[in-house]
Amino acid sequence: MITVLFFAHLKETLGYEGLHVEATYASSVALLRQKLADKGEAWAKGLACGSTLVAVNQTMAKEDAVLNDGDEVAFFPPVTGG
Amino acid sequence: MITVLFFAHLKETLGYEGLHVEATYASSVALLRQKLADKGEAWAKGLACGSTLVAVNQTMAKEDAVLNDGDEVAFFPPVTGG
Amino acid sequence: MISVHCEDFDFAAEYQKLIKDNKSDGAVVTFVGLVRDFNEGSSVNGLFLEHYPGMTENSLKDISRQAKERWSLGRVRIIHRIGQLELGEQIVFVGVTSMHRKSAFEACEFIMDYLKTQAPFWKKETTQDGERWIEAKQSDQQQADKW
Amino acid sequence: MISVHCEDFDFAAEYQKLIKDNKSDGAVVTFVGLVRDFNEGSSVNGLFLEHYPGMTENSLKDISRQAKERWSLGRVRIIHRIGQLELGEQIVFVGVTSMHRKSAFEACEFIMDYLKTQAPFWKKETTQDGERWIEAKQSDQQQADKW
Repeated sequence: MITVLFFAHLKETLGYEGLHVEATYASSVALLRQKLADKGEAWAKGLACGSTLVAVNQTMAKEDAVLNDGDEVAFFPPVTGG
Repeated sequence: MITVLFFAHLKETLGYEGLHVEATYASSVALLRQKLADKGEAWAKGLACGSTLVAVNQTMAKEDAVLNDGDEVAFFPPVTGG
Repeated sequence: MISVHCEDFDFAAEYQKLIKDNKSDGAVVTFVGLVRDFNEGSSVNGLFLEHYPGMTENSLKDISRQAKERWSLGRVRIIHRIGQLELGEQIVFVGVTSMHRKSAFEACEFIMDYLKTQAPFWKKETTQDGERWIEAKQSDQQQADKW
Repeated sequence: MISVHCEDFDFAAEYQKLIKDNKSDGAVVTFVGLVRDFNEGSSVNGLFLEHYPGMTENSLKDISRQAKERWSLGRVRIIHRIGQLELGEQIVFVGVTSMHRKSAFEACEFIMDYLKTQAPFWKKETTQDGERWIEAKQSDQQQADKW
């Protein structure tokens, strides 16, 4: 199982804080992003590469990062703290 | 009358906090420095141009600054506060 | 040391912790960020700060570690608040001590520049026009890139 | 505001004065210089700070004015102590507020760099080898020249 989390306006527009997918659902960040984007317009827009960052197991990740069973993947907009 | 002040190690090596000279004693910083330097070895060393800064009326001054009656001239080493 | 919490922090107490039993560091630089009343043309009443629990702490620790690698520092303290904050409230504290002021200044600014672009916090403003998520500024990325 | 005096200053109170009724400045940067225990290879017990009364205040005011001309700042506070100071004591405080952190960081560092090379203060250290006047550092001049 892979845990997927959303933050900030992405969480609000999708209406999800997070969801679980099978470990076989997507083998890389790029594939996961593509499959989630296919779920509808809000998803396609919210998950557009470039405007949305991704972290795997709480570390910033690239699109080709490989996903494994038990991973935590988070999508979020550029950060604005401080 | 011109008031001449010394600070920090200059005050200690000369043994003077300050002195007064006639307004006619020196018409510029350069001349004042030269005349004071002529007072002896400690004075020559202490007032050597380059290692000792000068302020006229509490503003940093150059060697060619003109001196007038009532001026306050201070000689001191490079500053080390902060 | 790193803290992420809702509660306010005590600036004076944090300063005391930076200098207590610390006779070798001659320089202390602190930064505090506050909720200000105006941003991007709108009057602001308050902020909500969302974060990514776990990753936030890790990223702040990593930024602190990087600063200590790049400069010779004594103590480094980072506090970032989360949740609802009102106008004028303290948001973030960064305190750095060093033997020399240049290192303390640079490290403190570096930490803020990195925090602004790397730590997973998001601000939602309450303005006279309603709520809005703040968008990331390109200038913040440029400032982080200069290090 | 500028102060030059023997008495210690209250860091926490100075911070409060910087932020009180100040809703527009989102950034506060402070610097404190402390008497540290080691300098130029000698163990230091204390410092004596001599100054040029009158000129000191004028030069700090001038440095503050220059900082306000170069950056968009809210409040600027400079305190410099004089007289006998013991190990660990506070020597100097610079506090700057601004709408933006970059201005606050730069102005605070600028003020310290200028103070170090322009304000007529002189430090005499008490070390294990006796008293000695500190010599000006070339690095301080270089840092001031960069602005």
